[in-house]
Amino acid sequence: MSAGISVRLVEGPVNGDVVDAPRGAGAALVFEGRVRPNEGGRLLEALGYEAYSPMTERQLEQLAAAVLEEHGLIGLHVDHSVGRVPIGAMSFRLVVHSAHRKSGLAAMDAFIDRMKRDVALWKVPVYADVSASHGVGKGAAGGG
Amino acid sequence: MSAGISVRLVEGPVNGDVVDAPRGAGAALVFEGRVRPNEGGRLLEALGYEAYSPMTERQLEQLAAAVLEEHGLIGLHVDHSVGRVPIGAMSFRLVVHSAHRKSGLAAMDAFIDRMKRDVALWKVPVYADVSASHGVGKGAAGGG
Amino acid sequence: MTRETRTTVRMEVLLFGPQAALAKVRALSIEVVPGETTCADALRELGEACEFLRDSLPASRLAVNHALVDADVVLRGDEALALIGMVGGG
Amino acid sequence: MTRETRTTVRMEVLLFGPQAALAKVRALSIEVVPGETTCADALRELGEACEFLRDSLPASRLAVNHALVDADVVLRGDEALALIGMVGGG
Repeated sequence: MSAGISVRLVEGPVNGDVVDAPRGAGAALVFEGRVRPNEGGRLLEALGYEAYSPMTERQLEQLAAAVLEEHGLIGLHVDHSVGRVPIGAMSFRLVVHSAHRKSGLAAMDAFIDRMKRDVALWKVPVYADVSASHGVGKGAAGGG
Repeated sequence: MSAGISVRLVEGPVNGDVVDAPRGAGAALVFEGRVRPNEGGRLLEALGYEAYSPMTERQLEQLAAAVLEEHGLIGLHVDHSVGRVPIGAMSFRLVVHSAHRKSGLAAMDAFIDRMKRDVALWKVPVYADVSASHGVGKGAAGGG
Repeated sequence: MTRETRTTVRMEVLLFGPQAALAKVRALSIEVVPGETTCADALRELGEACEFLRDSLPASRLAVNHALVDADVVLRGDEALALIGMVGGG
Repeated sequence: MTRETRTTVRMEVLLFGPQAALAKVRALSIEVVPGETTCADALRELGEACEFLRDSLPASRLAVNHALVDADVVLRGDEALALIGMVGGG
């Protein structure tokens, strides 16, 4: 799909090609979030991401539709990791297609702010200086 | 080069791989500007870009260094077309690597605003409804 | 003094991310009176069931059947419940 | 009345983009008095050499040896000149 909206939760790091810009999109913006090597001064090994399906996907789709409408975008495409993402790897990618740059940049900022505030996605640090994860039982991250 | 600054003027459409994000860059932002099918209601066939080498490259490098410094970025990479770019093709790509998203988005907006205002780059529409370009002599776009 | 007989059910509330880490469990069980207990009540119950959650509850909401609902929504007793707090994707 | 003899030289000013399109040429020649003519004078000369440029000159600057310089900078007569106006990359 090149126009419109897409939302994908991906097990592990985000990869794969970026959605092509449809004709008429003067501006294509791609944001890639990667796991940084440290958090609060402590060295990280990875981040563990959790989602609550299908609520998380629904929220992302609703947010995508709202931001698309509010900013008059041509397309908005979200990929987000679930599970373990090692440092340096991509955990989140947002692609915004718009006629003009300003609306695309504003939409990108708004989407990410609202995603971080409202959407059922969680991150749990896996520190490099402890052998095991902080652990709350194994498997089943995100209830499906 | 993955960290720091790079500036390239490219004959024709911009293509090729995006510079990889260096370790420590939590946010990688890519802006791609493409030639839109119309301008001021008239159908376009292409845009012709002109530069004035080496002034244009120097200005882009100075602007990149200034924005990198002002926004505390990790990297800033610019590709810009010179010559004919057909509609739908990429004429400009800006890659910003930063520790955090907000500084990356602000830097991207600032760089593009200042580039459009100050840098010796020109665009001349090639309309679809005239057989030849509006023409001011051939070749030598941009004096080198 | 009158004595009422009220049916209560126990409902599971799923926990995620930092709140699951704080509580050290992936779900907590709370007592609910169908047709009476509100989401606000349920959040209070969670705080009683696990003191480590209390600080984060004021900024948390309950998801009922995978949708965020207002605090005054009354539970029927058969819904899927999850605590949505301390979120932070990206 | 005194009569001065002043050396004048003709200098080429490169034009680009929409300004080249307006002027229908890629360069215009102006008369410069070395050590006396300023960039502001040179811009005025360009307006006289080509009326189609006049509207865009107030928002244009002169590049001297590939650098933007202030309007009061005096020309030596051997520099590379270009009119930098109506820019718009991206």
